[in-house]
Amino acid sequence: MDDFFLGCGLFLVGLMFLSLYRGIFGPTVLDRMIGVNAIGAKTTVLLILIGVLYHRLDMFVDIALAYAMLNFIAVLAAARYFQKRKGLDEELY
Amino acid sequence: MKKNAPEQPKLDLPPIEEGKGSASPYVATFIIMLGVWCLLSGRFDAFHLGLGVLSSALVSYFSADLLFSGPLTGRTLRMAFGFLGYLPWLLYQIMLAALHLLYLSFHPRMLELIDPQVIRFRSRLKSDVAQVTFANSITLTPGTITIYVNFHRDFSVHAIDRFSGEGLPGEMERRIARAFGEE
Amino acid sequence: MEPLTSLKPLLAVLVSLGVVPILISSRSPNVREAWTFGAAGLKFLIVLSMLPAVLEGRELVCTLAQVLPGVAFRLRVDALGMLFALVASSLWITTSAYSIGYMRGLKEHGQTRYFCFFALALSATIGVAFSANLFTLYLFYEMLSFATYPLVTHHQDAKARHSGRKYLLYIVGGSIGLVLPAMVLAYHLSGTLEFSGQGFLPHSGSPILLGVLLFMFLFGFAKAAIMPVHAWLPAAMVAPTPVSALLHAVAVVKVGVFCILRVLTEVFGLDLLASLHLGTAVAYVAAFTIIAASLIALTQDELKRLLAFSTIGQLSYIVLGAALLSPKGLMGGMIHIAMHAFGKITLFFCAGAIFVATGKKNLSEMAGIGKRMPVTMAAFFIGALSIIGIPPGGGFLSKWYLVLGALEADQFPLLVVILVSSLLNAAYFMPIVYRAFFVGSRETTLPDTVSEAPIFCVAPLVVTALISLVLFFYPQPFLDLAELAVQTLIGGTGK
Amino acid sequence: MKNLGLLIVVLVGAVLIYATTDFPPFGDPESPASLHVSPRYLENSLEETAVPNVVTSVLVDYRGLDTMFETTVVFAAGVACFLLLRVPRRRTPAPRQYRHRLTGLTFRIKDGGEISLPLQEFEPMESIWTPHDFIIEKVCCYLIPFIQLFGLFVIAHGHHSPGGGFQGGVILGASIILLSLSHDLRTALKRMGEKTSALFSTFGVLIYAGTGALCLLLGYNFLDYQALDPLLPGGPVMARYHGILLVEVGVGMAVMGTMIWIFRNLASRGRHEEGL
Amino acid sequence: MSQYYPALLIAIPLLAALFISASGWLRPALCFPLALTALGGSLLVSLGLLSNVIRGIPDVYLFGGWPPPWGIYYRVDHLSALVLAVVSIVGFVNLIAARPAVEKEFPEKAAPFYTLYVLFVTGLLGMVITGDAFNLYVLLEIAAITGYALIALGKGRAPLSSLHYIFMGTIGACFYLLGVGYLYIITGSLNMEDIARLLPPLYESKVVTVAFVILMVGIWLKMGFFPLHAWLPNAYTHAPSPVSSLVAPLMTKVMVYVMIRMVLTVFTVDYAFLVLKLNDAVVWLAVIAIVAGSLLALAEKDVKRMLTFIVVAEVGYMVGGFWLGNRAGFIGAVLHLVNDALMTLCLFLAVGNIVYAKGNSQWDSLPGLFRTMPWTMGALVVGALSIIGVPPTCGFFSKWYLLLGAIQGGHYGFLAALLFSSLVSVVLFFRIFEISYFEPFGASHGPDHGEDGPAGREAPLGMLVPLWMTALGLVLLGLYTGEIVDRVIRHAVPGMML
Amino acid sequence: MIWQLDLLILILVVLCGIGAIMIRDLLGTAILFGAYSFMMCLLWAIMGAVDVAFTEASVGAGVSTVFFVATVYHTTRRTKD
Amino acid sequence: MVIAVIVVVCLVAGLIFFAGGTLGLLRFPDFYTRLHPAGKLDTSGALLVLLGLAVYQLFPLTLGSVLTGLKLMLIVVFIFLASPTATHAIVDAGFRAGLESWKKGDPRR
Amino acid sequence: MEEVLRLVVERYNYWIYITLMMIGLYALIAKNNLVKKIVGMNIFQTAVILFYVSIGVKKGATIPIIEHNYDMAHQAIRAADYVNPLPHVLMLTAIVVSVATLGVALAITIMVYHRYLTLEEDEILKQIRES
Repeated sequence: MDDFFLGCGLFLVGLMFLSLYRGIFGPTVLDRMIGVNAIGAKTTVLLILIGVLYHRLDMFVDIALAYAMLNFIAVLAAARYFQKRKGLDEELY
Repeated sequence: MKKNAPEQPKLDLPPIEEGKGSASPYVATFIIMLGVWCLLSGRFDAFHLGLGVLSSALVSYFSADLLFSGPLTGRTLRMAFGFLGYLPWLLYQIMLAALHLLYLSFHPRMLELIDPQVIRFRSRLKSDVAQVTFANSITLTPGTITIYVNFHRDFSVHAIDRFSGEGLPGEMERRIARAFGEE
Repeated sequence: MEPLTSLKPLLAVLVSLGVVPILISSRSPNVREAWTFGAAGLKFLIVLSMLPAVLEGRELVCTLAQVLPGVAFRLRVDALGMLFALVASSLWITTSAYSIGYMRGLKEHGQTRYFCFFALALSATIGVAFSANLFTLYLFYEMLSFATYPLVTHHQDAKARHSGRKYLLYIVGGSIGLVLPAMVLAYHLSGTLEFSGQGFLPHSGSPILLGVLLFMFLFGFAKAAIMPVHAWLPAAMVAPTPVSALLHAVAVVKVGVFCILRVLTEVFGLDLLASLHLGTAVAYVAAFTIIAASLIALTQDELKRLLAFSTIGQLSYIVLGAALLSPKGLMGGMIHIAMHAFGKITLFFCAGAIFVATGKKNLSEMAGIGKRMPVTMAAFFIGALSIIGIPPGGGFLSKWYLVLGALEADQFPLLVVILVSSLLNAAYFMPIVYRAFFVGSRETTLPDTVSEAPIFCVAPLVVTALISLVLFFYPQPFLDLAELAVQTLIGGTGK
Repeated sequence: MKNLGLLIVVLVGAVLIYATTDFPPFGDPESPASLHVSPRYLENSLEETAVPNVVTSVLVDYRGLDTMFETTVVFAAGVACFLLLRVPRRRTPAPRQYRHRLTGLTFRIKDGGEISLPLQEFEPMESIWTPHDFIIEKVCCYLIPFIQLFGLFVIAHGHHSPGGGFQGGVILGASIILLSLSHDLRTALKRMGEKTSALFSTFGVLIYAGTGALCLLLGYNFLDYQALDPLLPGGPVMARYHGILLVEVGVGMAVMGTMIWIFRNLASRGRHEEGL
Repeated sequence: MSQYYPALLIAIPLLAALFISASGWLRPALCFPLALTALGGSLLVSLGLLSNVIRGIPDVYLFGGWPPPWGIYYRVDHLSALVLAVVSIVGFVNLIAARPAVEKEFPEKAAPFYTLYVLFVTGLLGMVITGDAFNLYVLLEIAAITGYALIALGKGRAPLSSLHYIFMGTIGACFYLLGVGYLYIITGSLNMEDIARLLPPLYESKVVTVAFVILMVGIWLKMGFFPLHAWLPNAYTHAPSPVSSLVAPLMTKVMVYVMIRMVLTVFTVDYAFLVLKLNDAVVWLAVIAIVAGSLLALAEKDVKRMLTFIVVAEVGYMVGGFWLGNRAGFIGAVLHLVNDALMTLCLFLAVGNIVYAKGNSQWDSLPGLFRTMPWTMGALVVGALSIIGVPPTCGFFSKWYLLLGAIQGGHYGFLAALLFSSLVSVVLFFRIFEISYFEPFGASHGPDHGEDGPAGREAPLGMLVPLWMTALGLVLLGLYTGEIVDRVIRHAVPGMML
Repeated sequence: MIWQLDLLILILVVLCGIGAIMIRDLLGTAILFGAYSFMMCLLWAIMGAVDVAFTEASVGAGVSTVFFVATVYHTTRRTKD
Repeated sequence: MVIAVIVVVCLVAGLIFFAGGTLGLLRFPDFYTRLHPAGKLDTSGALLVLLGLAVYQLFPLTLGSVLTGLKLMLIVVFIFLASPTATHAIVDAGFRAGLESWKKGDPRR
Repeated sequence: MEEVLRLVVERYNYWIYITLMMIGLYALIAKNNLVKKIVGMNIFQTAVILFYVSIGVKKGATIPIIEHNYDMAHQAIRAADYVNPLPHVLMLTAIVVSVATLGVALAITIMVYHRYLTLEEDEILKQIRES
């Protein structure tokens, strides 16, 4: 079973690579935000998977929980940037 | 620090401190928090439970008014149950629409299928909670994203194709209205 | 004889140092000058009170702090130091009096500062005289350098700034760039800096190193104005005359020479110098300076510059005397410290008095001045006699010993140098005196209103001129001291 | 600069890589680092402090001094941001503002002042303008209490699971930051004033250092929680356990207060008006 | 009581800093007295430690009661006690002098200022006394962060300079941390003496060599050793004057101490001087540092900025002196550490007074200062003499030992550099004195010409008293050099160098 | 330690790092720096350093990215490199 | 065994959702359309994976494992609360920033 | 060759940490924008943390939270079963320090920006030179 989970984890990491493409090359900042947000979602799951692989899930679940809660804040802050400074498209993307 | 801040223009913020004066939000928050604490903690000796009580009390002292913006009534409880009843349908919808989106993103000629558009409509939901639930449900069901909601409850929704946007407001709004007792 | 432990040397140093805060705080000029006088007198008395013990052949020692292993901050009074201190402290009194007359006469600014730094400079001079080791010597030497800077640049104008720079460049550059490493080297070689009669440098050191060391000291103590490093001295003549007087007759230059004497006799030791033939080398450097300085002096028109070059030459006599490494030569050098001091200070006082009275600096403008200021010019004559070394002047004695020393050391070329330079001295002094007195009244460019300078100016120069004379007839204390010093150096084989 | 940077980077990298070859292999259980000091912590932590999370026991007890200073570093950073950015509040009425279209700079014009720049490059701005987005506000209202509870949970359970004062403190601070992001800085300031957060951060460190000093007063060494035995139930080992908790609470308070403090000063550039 | 000194040394200022911060919100008037009490207390404690050490009572303090390799412990020996005393004296004296400037420049921010001030001193004290390599890093960061903030408080270019300082300082601190990590990976210990015990069999390992190099580079970055000094002049120049007179004397000196501590205690002298044989190279680096520092100082037209370059040169003195690897050099380096802290304090305090009165320390504002601010300039002269190395002041003695060490070690390049820098210092300072002495109206003779002179007043007494305390301290320190060397430094000389 | 994941994530970390300093937009830099800290968090978790992972998670997600965005908000997004 | 099958099915389904989300993120033509898969397929995927893992770790069935399972569900709840809000915030930001929407027939951006 | 390969493979973590550190260092030295430099600084710090955490790893060990029965009756604990906790402790401190540094650095960046209205170092220096 562990090998399966490991495979899942590796698959997720592979998906993270793809998301990172958006993160780095996304034409606008907002695309980058989406990419990073997607990475964040996968990170949460991956943390749990690592916990399962370590057979100490009860210890990792807290981290994932914290992550799920806090990941939101960064995105919100970045979004606030645009909400408050409308018309920023005149700036360089 | 000096106390006299400059004159501020009045803001149309929703009043936050309505819950003050009534003890029920505090109690309810305390109970919910204690429940969550037990879930989180998993240790039920006196020491940790004591800490839990302390923490829950602290949280309810600090932010009960965030959780409940008014005094608790029977309606609040009914709304909670209504919401729970609404969830399975929502999950079903999410899965259904997710499959649709999945189909879209794996489709080789995806560009021909999608047709992004913005749908605007006015909701008949009254309470904030209901509107938030509605907005988030729209966002969660793939294919549609709530762009913004203004004071007049005008929803702007971005739909990825015609199919996703068809059902709005439709059944979802009705179910939410029923769940929150606004029918 | 074991040394006496006594606080007197320290006191002698501290008297003028201690008077500085009082000077700064007092507002009234009279109080200030009274304190200056008091301190000068007190200092002289303290120095004098140590004289009997020193004459008995004892040394007074005062250790203040052990600053480095083998090196203490220590004061010691021996015969040579006593000689120098006596000269310096006695001249402080007269110079103070003269300063008052001069400064008030010219209404100079910053008199408080002037007197403060004057006191500091004297303190440092006595410190140099009484220092028991190279470190203490260096300490006071540096203190003197920095204390005299504001005196040299007293006028605070562009010229003063220029000569101040030159002064510092030579003096401080020499002391930090040459003396300091030389000191460290010496310490490295011997592990101590304490003066001793036989010198403390080990004889086993490499001759080249020791030679380099010697010349580092020689040119490092740039105050002695040995020829390549003499240029600061004429430049420093921009200072007010009392300063020049003290600087060039007593404090600064004598300190330099005194330091070199100490280094030659008590750092290297006569034996070491003799064995390495370093003495001769030094002597020839000094001889060159003597001749060259006298020749330059012949061409000068400004009185003070002439005196400056004369000083350069005279100082090298002292170095020469020591470098002869013979007892008589040493004695001659030591006595010359005193003789030249009194003679030269008289000359400077005269120059200052003339400036106060007439505002003239150049020789060409002084024709006939002897008739207007007879006392001053008479004193000038006596001073000049002393410097040249003609009998009624005290300078004769020192030159006599120098000549004897040169003979003793079988250095005929040096003998010739001494004699020739005496002739040159006469050649540049005598015309001045001649033109002052024996010139027709129509050649005089001086206005008729000119008369003697204020009493505060004239009295000191008269006193110093008289002392110069007296020293010829009664040079006993200085002779005794020098003899004692030479005895301790040579070990009683002096006579 | 670029070439110089590359050169330095290559040089330093080469030196570091050169040393790598002598490292024990990655993950080697026999490496010196695993054999010398740390085994004692692992083997004795439970006995000596009753804390199964060895990281916590080492962090707060065995190497408690480091942690005290670490908290002080955070505190110092808070004070530093305050010192550098905080602007004392002005009494003048709210100024008009213009924003430069190209650079996004905001110009503030005092009352009665005139703008003499070409106006088409500027657009007027309200001095406080926050988009009212009640979806975000509402959701954050529901989230924040849970985040706070979770933060407290993390502080309290640092002994048994990962976490502890620092993490909990950051989470608590983040909850307030979330509040000021979702609503407005003023709303958050009403809930927790500047003075409160500053005092939180001060007293948090004070709890830590004070516990240490208390141990000193009780006759033991600084930060030797065993000294708290007479004050706390359960014997010397449990005294350590509880002492650790006490200190963790202090750390949590300090970190929470400081994070909020720093955020506010950064987000509003020391003006505490509108915020991010 | 005396066994608690090491803990008290840290606890008093730390707690006080917290109280200051709190009182800033509650009772602002209490801030300065609290800070004064705290630093006074730690001054007393550090003097107590010094006297303990002199009397031969070794002080080891176990924090949390855990024995050394596991817990953190503080160790006081002769070297650290001496540096502790210096740090706390400088901190204390400068605090007194800081008050008028603080009240003039940023009165409303006094509380955070004093908090950071006291924390800075705490960090430095801790760095000196700690016996744990990692603990040192944390304390280093305390000192660094407070330092960054304090420096950034200045006017003009200060924030940018501070930012550069942050970058460089962080690289330095990270290199230090990395070096400690390299030691840890190979020994498994963080305690300095424990590492020293474990290291000898590992001397051949490349890891140790690289750890040493990284550590040294990190520490040199922090102290501003010549090629890595670029951040230093700007940061110290643009900082507010009470800050530059705090940071400039202490930060570099303490980092020199850390270097000495690392070499002595962790790597041991044998390794540093016999196995690695880096000493010649480092001394030549120091020579370059001294010469370059002096020459760069010549180009400046601002007294404060000039002083910062002198600091760069002085760092070269200490590093070079230590790496000479002989007894005299070691004593010289340590002695110079002590002396230079006070010298720089004196000079920066004097410049602080000038800035207080004139607004800046450019050469334009100097003329006439000897008349308007005689006391300040007097102290400046004393400090300058000490930097130049004129005997009764302490600067001479450390220079003496350094010269002696250079001669004994046969490093004539270092000797020449020392003399060169002394001569350059003469030029540097006498240029200043000339400008401030030769007033623009010097030609006029008269009893007094005070009316038409440039306006200016002497700095307040609160700034003059500490300044003169320092200036007199320079002389006293010079006279007591023998005592210090004999009682303290001599015992710190490692056996190999004897 | 799970070395397969470890290695992959390490590569991701490096990519994130390079990306963060190469992007010509400071807001993007801030956001990518957030992603960088996610990766770091994962890395610590994989190596068994749960506490460090927890700290990195809370700090990276909750605080440091927000600080960056706040700074960029008050300064500018423009950058030349 | 049944459990294993459930777990595997859940995980695989979740991973497919994730894959679809990422693929969509890469393939969709503009910012608004990209949000759809990224914001929500990931949410569903997370739901499924976490559900599977929660089921997996329920055995052996103890109080601790039940609580851990519930915690996992709590994570899901948070994701379901936060993720749409975040999506909403981003799309709002995009609208306010004035980002042009992709129209049918435009080239991909 | 095989030897070299083994050297690399056995220590890949350390190689990556060096890579990361060099990225940070390069950004710190060569980048022109202050915020970029700060990011580089943080990457640099994280690299050190990565190095430390890598030290602590043991093959086949679990996280350093001791599994024990709740009644405290535990059997002897084998240190080899658990990851080395000490580097984690140190790195917790280091992370906190880096956050604190980050805060101060950003605060100063804001100050710099509002003084010069740009974040590009060369532009700032140009302004300083011109004034």
